[in-house]
Amino acid sequence: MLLIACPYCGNRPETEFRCGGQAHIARPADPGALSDAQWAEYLFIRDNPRGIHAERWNHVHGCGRWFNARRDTVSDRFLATYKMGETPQSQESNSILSTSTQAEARA
Amino acid sequence: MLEALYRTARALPLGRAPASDPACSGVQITPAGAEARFALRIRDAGASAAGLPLDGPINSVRGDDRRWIARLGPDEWLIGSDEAEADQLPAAIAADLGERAHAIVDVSHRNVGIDVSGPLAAAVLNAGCPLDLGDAAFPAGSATRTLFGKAEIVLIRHDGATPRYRVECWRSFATYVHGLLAEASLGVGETARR
Amino acid sequence: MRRFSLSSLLSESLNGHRGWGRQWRDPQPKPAYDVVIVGGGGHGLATAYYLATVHGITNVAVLEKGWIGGGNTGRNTTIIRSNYLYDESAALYEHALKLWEGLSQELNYNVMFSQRGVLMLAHNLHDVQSFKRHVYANRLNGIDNEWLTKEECKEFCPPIDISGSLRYPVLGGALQRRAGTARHDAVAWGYARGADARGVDIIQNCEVKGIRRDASGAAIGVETTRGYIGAKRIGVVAAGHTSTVMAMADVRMPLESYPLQALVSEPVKPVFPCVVMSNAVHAYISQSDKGELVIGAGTDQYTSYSQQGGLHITTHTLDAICEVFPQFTRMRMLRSWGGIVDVTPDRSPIIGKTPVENLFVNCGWGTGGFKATPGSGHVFAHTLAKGEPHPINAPFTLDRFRTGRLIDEAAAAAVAH
Amino acid sequence: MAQPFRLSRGGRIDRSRPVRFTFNGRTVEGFHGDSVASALLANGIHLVGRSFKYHRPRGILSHGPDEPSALLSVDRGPGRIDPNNRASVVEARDGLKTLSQNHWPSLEHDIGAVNDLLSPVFVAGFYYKTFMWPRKFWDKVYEPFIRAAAGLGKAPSVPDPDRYANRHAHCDVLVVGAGPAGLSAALAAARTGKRVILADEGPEPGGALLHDVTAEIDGRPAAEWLSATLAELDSRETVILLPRTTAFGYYNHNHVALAERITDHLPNPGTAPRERLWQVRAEQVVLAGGSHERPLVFADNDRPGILLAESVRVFINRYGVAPGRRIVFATSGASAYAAALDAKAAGLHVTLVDLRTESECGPELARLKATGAEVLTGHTVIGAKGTKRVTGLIVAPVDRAGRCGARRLLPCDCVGMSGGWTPAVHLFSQSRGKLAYDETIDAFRPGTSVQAERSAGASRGTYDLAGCLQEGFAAGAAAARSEERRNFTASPTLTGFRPVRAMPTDVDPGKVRAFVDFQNDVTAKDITLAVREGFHSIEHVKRYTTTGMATDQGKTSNMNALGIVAGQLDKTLPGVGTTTFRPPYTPVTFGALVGPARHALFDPIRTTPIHEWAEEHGALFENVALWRRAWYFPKSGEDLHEAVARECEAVRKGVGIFDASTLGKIEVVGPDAAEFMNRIYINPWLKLDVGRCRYGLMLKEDGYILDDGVVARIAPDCFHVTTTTGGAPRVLAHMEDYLQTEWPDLRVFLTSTTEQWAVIALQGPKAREVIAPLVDGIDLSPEAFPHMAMRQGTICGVPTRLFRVSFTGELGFEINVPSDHARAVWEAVWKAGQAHGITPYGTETMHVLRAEKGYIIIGQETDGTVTPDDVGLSGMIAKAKKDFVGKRSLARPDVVASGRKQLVGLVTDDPKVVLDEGAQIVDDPGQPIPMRMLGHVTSSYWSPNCGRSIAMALVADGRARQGRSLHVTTPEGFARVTVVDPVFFDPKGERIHA
Repeated sequence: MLLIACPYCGNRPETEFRCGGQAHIARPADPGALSDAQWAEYLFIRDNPRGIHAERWNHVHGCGRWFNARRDTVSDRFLATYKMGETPQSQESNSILSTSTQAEARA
Repeated sequence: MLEALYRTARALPLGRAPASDPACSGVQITPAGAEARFALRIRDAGASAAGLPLDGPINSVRGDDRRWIARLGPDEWLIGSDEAEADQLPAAIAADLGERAHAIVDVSHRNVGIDVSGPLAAAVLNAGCPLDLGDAAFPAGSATRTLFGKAEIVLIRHDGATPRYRVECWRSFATYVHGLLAEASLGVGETARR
Repeated sequence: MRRFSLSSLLSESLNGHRGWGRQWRDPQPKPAYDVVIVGGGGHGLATAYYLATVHGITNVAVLEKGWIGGGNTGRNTTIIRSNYLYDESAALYEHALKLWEGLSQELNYNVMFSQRGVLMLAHNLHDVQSFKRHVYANRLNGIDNEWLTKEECKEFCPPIDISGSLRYPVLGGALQRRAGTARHDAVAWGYARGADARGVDIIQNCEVKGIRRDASGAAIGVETTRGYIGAKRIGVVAAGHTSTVMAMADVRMPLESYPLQALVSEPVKPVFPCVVMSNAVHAYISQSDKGELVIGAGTDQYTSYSQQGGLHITTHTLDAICEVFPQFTRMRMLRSWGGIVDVTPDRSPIIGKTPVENLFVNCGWGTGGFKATPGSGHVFAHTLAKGEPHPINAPFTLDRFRTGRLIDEAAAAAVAH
Repeated sequence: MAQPFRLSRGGRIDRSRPVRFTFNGRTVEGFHGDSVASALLANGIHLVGRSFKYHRPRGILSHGPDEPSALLSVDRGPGRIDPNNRASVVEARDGLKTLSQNHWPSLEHDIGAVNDLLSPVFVAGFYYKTFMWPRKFWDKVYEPFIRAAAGLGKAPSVPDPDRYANRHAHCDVLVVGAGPAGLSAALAAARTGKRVILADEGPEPGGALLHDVTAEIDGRPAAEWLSATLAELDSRETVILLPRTTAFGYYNHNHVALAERITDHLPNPGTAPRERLWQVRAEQVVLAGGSHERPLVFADNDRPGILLAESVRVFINRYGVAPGRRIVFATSGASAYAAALDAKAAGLHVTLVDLRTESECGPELARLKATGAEVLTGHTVIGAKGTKRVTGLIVAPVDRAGRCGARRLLPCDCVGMSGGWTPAVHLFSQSRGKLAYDETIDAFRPGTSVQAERSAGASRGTYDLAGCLQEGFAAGAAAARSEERRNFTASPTLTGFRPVRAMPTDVDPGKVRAFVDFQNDVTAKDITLAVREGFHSIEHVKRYTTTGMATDQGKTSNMNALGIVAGQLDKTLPGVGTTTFRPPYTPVTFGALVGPARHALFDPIRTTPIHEWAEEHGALFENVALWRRAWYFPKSGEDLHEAVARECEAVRKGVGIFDASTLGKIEVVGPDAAEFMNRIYINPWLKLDVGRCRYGLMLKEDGYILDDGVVARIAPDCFHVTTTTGGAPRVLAHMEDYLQTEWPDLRVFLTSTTEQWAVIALQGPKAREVIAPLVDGIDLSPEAFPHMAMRQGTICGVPTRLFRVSFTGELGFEINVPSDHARAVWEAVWKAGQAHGITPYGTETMHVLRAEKGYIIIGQETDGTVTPDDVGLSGMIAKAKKDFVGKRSLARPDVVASGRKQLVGLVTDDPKVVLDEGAQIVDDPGQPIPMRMLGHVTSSYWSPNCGRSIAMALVADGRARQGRSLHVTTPEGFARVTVVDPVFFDPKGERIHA
């Protein structure tokens, strides 16, 4: 069971959380303008990296907040957790943040 | 008047059972009586509303047994009060919050309270609750949503000489939560060291 | 290849078994092959075997970064069945099941395919409806699957508690009698031995680090820890590592890799005659030839390449097992382990072409790939040999995620694979 | 004489407290403090089991959890029988019944031993090579035979009367192992006042100090240090000392699982749980789990009476038991000399055979020789004599090249062997730390830690007492961030050994059976064969030979197996690789892992405020998600169909009452609530008037239906949303996700009110008449309160949100009242309805009534692959909305293509035939298999109101097939049906507006 640092509540056990998959995939502002391939990319294509991964977590049985995390998928070690709209405080943060959710774009 | 009348007739799912210590383990497990509760949601809360502090840290509770407010998240509070206060409280809060967007939802009948107290209360809770309930991590005045076995609860630790906790769960989970508390208290003090 | 038989075994027993040679060679990689298969699990080895036996293509290398069969092939709970709902899935898994039925003889390697029956328990009215839907669909597809009352379930599998005292009482079940289990390692070894005997090079400890492409973008070979190896066609069969390998050719996949856990009990005398799956309580159980109860747990909720999951997954699985089989609480967990399963959005596999010329992929088997091993290898060999999919794997394209022609068994039936 | 092999003095047993238990029916006497193994040995019983494959007689090899052979079935009373208990860790107590396993007809005379004669055939992997012909024989003959032969004990067959407990715990420092290293680590950490948990698998803390009776620490006997240390730990409230507790799993982020065995050693456990699972989240972990001794690999090294050398010492010193009177120690290292010295001191006849030459030995040689014991250095062991008990050891001098000299038979009744030591790195490896091979100790030791963890003492390859104490203290101090440093002095420990794989022998190694894995009957030649057949990775060797796969998980065998493979391949040990250790360290009961989660505590049983009323009125219930819902209310003698027919008619002719409390409810509040609803649902919401309701449908982003439900607008900024019973949690999660992550600018708050409001559905032409006298503040007239409206007022004095909605097609109300008042209101309505023949109905009738009207149920007509158009609801899509969740997916090519399955009604040619739900639909039942299936029946009932069966189905291009005939599978064959519109009753929908 992972130990996850909720940005609002601090370290909490994994069972209080739901993982929401890859982070920073913004819902397109105008889905109707996308080709089928572009829409499929948004819906289904995932990085699935072996290494540093940005992902969404929801502290569903805690404060209820969604937040983002960066985790190494080989060691399962968390490098950072950060609120929606924030940038991670981590050395490894780099190109992966090229896209963001609308929440972050406005933040 | 009618309001007051119907309130007295509330049929609580765990009944109005007296405090019990089914396992003689020194842990009292007591279903709470009829109380009022409100879910308050607001983003830019300010310091207080209707005398209830809104500026406490997340996962803390303020107030006393009669009237308490637990901050469960950045924009979420759970408020408990006597039934007598219930009719005025939402309006008083709303009045203080004014134009700021918020929600106050009556959840008095959604929530069921169970009080758990005694020297081994934390050990009983830790049968299903994965949190660190030690004095440093979860002192009196703490409150949080968490899990108890397969049920979601809100766990509040009150002041007191002996550890005293309030477990709040949704109505239909009360039997399960109460059952698991009772089961956990059975032999909670037994160890392999004898 | 020295043929295995009772007489060869007896004659070797008089000789201290000195006459047995290697079951497969340990060749140096050649500079180039007609087909390079990336991934030496059951699916990859089966692909190589059928390339050689069905299509006569023997200039083939199987590249395995560790030891063959060391991934999900050697980490699964060995359930084999074909009672899938949709025509596409049913055809694929039934194709595999038919191959399983003759596999020991075909490979001259006893893979211990045991048609003990797979019984799926229904615990609520929704399950009943869903299972009947499967039973009827299977009947029209020529696949055996029958509805059992709860009493018939008990008769078929006596350990089941059919009393009403369970949290979710058993209402009945769907039984596929031809389904069962096999010895997972033997499948990899049998295919390896068969492929090797026909000239396929099985190269272990050889990790692919890159996919080389020509000016047109077509794949022409792989960079490995043992040097560059040219290939006319490349088939990626890398299970949980598929996303990583495909990224070497700049192909992004609709895949996520999750830890999947399983466990076994201490061995006991025969007590469990079949496989039981219970979707409502999320568990499946059988007993191995060695006597261990083999129990499948679920995936963790996050992607990971660690082959290690959380304890709560194990405990939840055993909660479920002991709810249906309360007599097993005094049994002991002997060993638990994790695999890495690659899951597609519709939880059906992807078998076929990719946007890169000469690069083919077979992935996305999720938690249910073992049962498909022979069929998967067979149709993927066809795809690699012809450059076009076999009719059975034609629906399992990568493109279905664009068009919306998903094959979502799990959504349709809430059935774990 | 009882206990003939009990030494006259010594041991930590309590000689004043005798215990009696049985072994295969024979009464065995021992003392409090004995293990079953030590008590058996005290009574001279060595033969305790038969091996897995060859049914060879087996005895007790070890004193600890690494025991591979002495596995017993233990009976602790009715329902408390379980197999495969290691005799070495089961504590002897009154009333135990122990039984040996895997033999027939008896332990002494086992027919299965014929396998031993066939052992030349039954080599590693033989079954892969045969049993293939004839093909049918596998299932019928070979496999049942193999299975019957396999397995060890018998599985329990009745439910377990014991309870199991669970405890989540947190600490600053978790110390695993209470030997010298663990104790001193705990001491160092405890002195900081931090929270310490110290767990040890044995019944008594102390580890090796419990049997190292001559050791001294800081100039005093080690026993004094031990009791002083325990007293200090006990004096601290922040320390939890857990004996009989095995740390078995090291998971992510310092989550460590411990199994505490609370009652197995007690004759009268009372109400205490049998075991408790501790799930410890530790800031820091100190691993001090000790080490395991390696057996020597020589011919017939598995004979009863052949033990590990250190175990001989433990039995003598800790239990006061002589495993034999005439003991030969065979070793390649120094530690066995300590055992020999203690055996000698206990008055036993001792000979020691050492593979090492005199020059390789240390001071141990002179010490032992000084006692007068015979020591043969530079000798190998060729083999053992005896079958059910060792009678002698054949030894011979050997030179460094492996050439053996003249054999000599050393008569004996016990052998203590030692092939060196292996650190117990299991938990370190589970923590994902990489192991590092250390040639100086011929073993893998912990390399770099990857979690907040340290190893100390023998588990990291430090075998001398002072070193263990020192390392332990330093690790404990570092873990607790303490500045305290301590130096320990201790009596020297005899350490060091020459690595040996299989012992040199003068016979053909291909012919002898020298066991590596005792339990799985894997011999050195099996491993050699596997390597010859090309299995070179240690994982392949393990899987092909099954070495290390038995219940001891290779604790005694792994290093020997690895060494033999390395030798065969001429590689170093790390060149062959090592296996990754996985939980559990030792087997753990399912019960401990399950804890109290059984029956009503397996999953919560959610019930409504009306549940007891329904029970009192004879309802049968069905499980729907976690809820238990009233299914139907049979009157005496009625079956499901009769009851449902009666309920259905009652609703349409009079009035029915139904508990709809399980419907999910969400209060959507905020200035942007309507905009939010617009984005989440396919329907339009901006113009919905306050006090009006709308049926809403929501999709996942992939375009498939997620959930549905009626929504009422309570205020301009407030919606009362309802969801399906099972869908409530996922709908709330779905809404929160979009609200927080995609549209945080929307000022909207979501609160679950599912359980705040109980819902009493009153349906039927008389519904208004029934409630009219009870309702205050609401004009119930059809004009003032039309269908799909919501009003607030009171009923029986209780505030209500009264919905005029219908899922039956009749005039209907859904009375939302606060849950604690629901039963009172229900009973008032029930009473008021008596005059109108009010009838309670359950979910089955609800299903029939809505099907008569063609209303869909999410999860029945839809299954996660169904779009609004598929179920004929595309008309609900707000055309003006540019976007809503799932809209784009509805335009994908295969979603708009023809041939999709569409919702239709089906009527059977024979109106009495009720189709099976889930039945498949074809055009031509005569076509060959595989048939082309057009769709399936989603709902099917006998409709009393229609006087015939009705069904709903999803059929390819179904709407275009109206009026056409199709064929539907039945248990016997096919039934012919006609495709119709899926509204079977009151097609004009007049009744609902009554």
